[in-house]
Amino acid sequence: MSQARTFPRGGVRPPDRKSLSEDQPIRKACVPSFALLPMRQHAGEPARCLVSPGERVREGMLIGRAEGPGAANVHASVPGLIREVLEVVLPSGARTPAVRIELDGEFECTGRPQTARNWREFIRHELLERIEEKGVVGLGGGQPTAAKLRAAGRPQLLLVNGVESEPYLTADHRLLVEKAAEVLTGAQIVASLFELEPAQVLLCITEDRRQTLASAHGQAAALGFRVEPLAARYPQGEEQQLRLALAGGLDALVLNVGTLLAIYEAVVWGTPLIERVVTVSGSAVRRPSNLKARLGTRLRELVEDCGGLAGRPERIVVGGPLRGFAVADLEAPLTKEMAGVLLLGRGELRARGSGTAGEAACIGCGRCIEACPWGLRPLELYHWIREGEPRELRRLGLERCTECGCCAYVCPSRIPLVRWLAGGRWL
Amino acid sequence: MSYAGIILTWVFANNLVLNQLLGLCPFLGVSRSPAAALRFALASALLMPPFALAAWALERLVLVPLGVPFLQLLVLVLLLVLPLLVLRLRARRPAPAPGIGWYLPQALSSCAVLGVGLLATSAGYGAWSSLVAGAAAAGGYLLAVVVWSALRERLDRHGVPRPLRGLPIALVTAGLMAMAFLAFDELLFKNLLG
Amino acid sequence: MISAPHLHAGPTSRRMMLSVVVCLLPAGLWAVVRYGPPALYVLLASIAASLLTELAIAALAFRRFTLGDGSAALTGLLIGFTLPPAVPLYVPIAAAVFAIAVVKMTFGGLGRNWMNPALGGRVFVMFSWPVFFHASPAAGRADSLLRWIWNGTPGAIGDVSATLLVLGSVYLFVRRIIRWETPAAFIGSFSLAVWAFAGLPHGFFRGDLPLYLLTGGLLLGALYQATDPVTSPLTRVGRLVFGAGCGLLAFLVRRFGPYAEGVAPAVVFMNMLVPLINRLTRRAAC
Amino acid sequence: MLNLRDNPLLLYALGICPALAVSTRVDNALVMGLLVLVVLMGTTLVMAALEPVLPEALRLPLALVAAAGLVTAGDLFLRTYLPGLREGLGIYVQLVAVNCLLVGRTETGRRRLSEAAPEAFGQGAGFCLGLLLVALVREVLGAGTISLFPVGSFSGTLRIGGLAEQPVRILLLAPGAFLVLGYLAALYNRSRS
Repeated sequence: MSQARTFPRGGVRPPDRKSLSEDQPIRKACVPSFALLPMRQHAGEPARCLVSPGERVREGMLIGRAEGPGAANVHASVPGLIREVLEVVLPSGARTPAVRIELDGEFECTGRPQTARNWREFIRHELLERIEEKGVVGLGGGQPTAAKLRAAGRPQLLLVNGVESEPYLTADHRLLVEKAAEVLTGAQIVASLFELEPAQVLLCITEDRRQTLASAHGQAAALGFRVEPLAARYPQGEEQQLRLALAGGLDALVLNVGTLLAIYEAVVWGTPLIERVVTVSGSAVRRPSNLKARLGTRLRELVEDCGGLAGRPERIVVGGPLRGFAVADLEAPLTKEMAGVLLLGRGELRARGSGTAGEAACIGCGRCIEACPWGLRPLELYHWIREGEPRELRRLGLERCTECGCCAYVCPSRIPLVRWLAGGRWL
Repeated sequence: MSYAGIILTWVFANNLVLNQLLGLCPFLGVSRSPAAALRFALASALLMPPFALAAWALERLVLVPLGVPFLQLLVLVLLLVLPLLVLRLRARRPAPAPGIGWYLPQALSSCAVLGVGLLATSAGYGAWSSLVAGAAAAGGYLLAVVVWSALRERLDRHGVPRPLRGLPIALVTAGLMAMAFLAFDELLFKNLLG
Repeated sequence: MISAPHLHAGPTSRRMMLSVVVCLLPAGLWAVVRYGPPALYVLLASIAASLLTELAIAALAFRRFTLGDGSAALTGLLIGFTLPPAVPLYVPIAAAVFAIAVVKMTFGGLGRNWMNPALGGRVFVMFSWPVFFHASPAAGRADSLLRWIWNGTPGAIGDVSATLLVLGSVYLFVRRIIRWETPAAFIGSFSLAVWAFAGLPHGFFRGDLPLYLLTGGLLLGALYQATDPVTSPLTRVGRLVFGAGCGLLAFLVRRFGPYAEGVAPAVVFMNMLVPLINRLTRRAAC
Repeated sequence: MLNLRDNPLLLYALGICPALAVSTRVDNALVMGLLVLVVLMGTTLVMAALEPVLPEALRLPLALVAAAGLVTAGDLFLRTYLPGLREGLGIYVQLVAVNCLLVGRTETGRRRLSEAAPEAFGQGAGFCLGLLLVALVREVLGAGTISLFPVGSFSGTLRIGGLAEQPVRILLLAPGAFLVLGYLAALYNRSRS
């Protein structure tokens, strides 16, 4: 097997702490009594709400039409009565209209025999149409998949991104263990969209998980796909870092494992994106597990599904520990781009015995420069932002920052560099 | 003193800015952009060696034989002023882009250039020594300006407490720079060169 | 608003400062044992003066309490280490006040100064009261290597035991609190210069290396003072150049200057060049 | 009229080239400050007198030559009456001729005599005051003495007990000049805002 490949510079090696939920098979979460579906579960503008309070909706029915760039359709994840349309604040801080559906009536999609369609019959246009209509978005970054595929031009490589380099998160890992066939079929669908040879499709997994993913590995080889082991470094799982590690100049399309599964279900079974696998983990939850839950389920219900809290969590994080958002309560609903719900205990905010402390002055140690995968100088950017000098920020290349968090992760003065650098864009 | 001794002394021990405290106005010109400050320093530096040689020539060949050493200042200032006069009279249209040429008149009037001439003559250097001393002084001046422009970028970036911004922090930084130069005095170079 | 990332690695800057202080304590204790109470008074005076000065300025000028970051205590300790034990108490106090007030707080406090405060204070007193810092004739040949290692020469307090200083620094290297590039280049270039030029009047390549290495505050300067992250370059190449410069200048001042110790002026001079080094090594990766 | 508000020395560091170096003794500073004041006033008078006949291009060159003449005169005066002190000032006396304050004034200062003279006096006096302040701080801390002019029985220098034996000698060197002026300028900024 070829030596593990990786991106050229920077990056950090956080403790992966995936052992908490790595071996837990994907479990179906119980259906919520109330589903709160935000109109904005993607990168772009909120979708236009098509329903009003009092209407009845069927499971999988379209309740929000995508409008404008970066928007995607939103479907009802449970059948029932629209109780109200209200404004909610998402964990990311964005305000968006949302629909509250009270569970009522029988399920039409789940538990009923579905007719599988042979995806090879569809022509390219129909495939894209079907993906877009079913509201499929990238489960990593929330970008509408149909738009991404249309804008991909003529890629020479398709990278199946199973790296998942953020600690705690094991959803993609479990998908590769249990649903490798469906994921790889999704990859075949996308490969057919761009007439790619099987050899041009790469399954990207980290080197240390090659044994546990032996079955997926075998199935990929059977289909003629290549398997590329990558170093377990953060942010290897990000699109650009994968291209830097593997593409070597070729034009590569990167798709997350969860997204490919959604594509498969949308194209073959016609089911809209109303469910996703989410990792509920951390020392403050009694039984960390990977739940296949309905979108709109409250985080509180997800945690109760995992045996409830085991002591007061120090911090609740939605998404990964390095890029996720801290939330004050568990009222937020599950949305398309949430990969994890982490209830972190006292000791978990530190990696390997480093102290937690308030923000101190920058001592110019240069660790953030070594950690930055883009070769930027976070401390110089930080100082110029504090002094308010946009001209210097352009000269130093602030626009190349992808807010991966490596600089803030290694900063001994615990300066929230990501917040400062993100703020710097508005100068 | 050997030429090497002169060079080391005039670049480090008697650094024009940080030891003799000459040419401070342009050096501390905090309002200037770094590029303008560097060009101005280069203009001054280019003038120093010829001016030092001219000062020596005037002293040895004109003033002393004529027995009017006290006219040295007037003659040197006239020497400074002539090119200034020519430039000003000939400059019909407004000054071109601020290249080195544009800075020449202002450089002429800075006490760094006149200072070098006076220092060279008062130190009793010969013709070649004056030229070398002028060049070394120019080198020391440029060294100080280049190091100072990098330091100032760091000060601007880090943000200095409110009342110290601008001139005060420039002076304090120059003070600490001068302190760093203190250890490299003439005694050290005399021992070094044996 | 608590922002990502929610996970951090490596020691905090406060813990780093305190670790350096702890690593210096053995050498400090041994110096007090070796030189008796005068050394203790000097150390206490410089630490107390540093803490009080920072407390006063932080409270009056910045309305903040900044003693928690441990940098004032470290500066006080380092100042004490560079001074001879029998020096009158106004010297450590003046050095500490200058170091904290002028070199550090004037520029805005921890992280904003461009010169190492302890060495700035040391150079300040060195040129204000040179009589205490002239090379004493007693610093003759190093007769037995063992004696140097354990009880040092009548130089500065910090020179008392090279072994304790080096042992202390091992922990700091392992925890990556200090980087190897600067000390390696510093000691390397210094030893090279000593070996080649130290015996100059009698001829090349006859330098007395052990004497120069174990006295004159070299180890203290190279391991604990030149490695101050605030005032050393950001990139590896920069730190190597910085260390080499420190080594050469330290040798120059030590061998040809009238002073017993050349490390402080050398490192202070190189601190002045650090922003220039950072600008020239902008391309370098780390 | 006589505005001491914006002190040229402390605010824009104008004209500190010759002054800072000699501000190690109070008497030096006094003499240098007065010399600059005299030269400034003299040059202003000359320039104002020749104002109507003077083409624009000749203003700066003529101002410099006039200043050089005045400085040479002042130099001869000092050599005869205060030879010891003059020796201490070294080449910095001649440098007053190209003093940045002077150059700055001829480029930007007001032209008519009624306005130029008071402005020149104001700036000269401000400069002199600033210089005296710097010299006082440097000499007291740096040498532990205050040296003035010997008058009758008064020997000319006041010794300050404690400091005189072990003064902070670095303040007499170049770093001291920068640091003292720097902190005075900071205090000045603070008092103005």
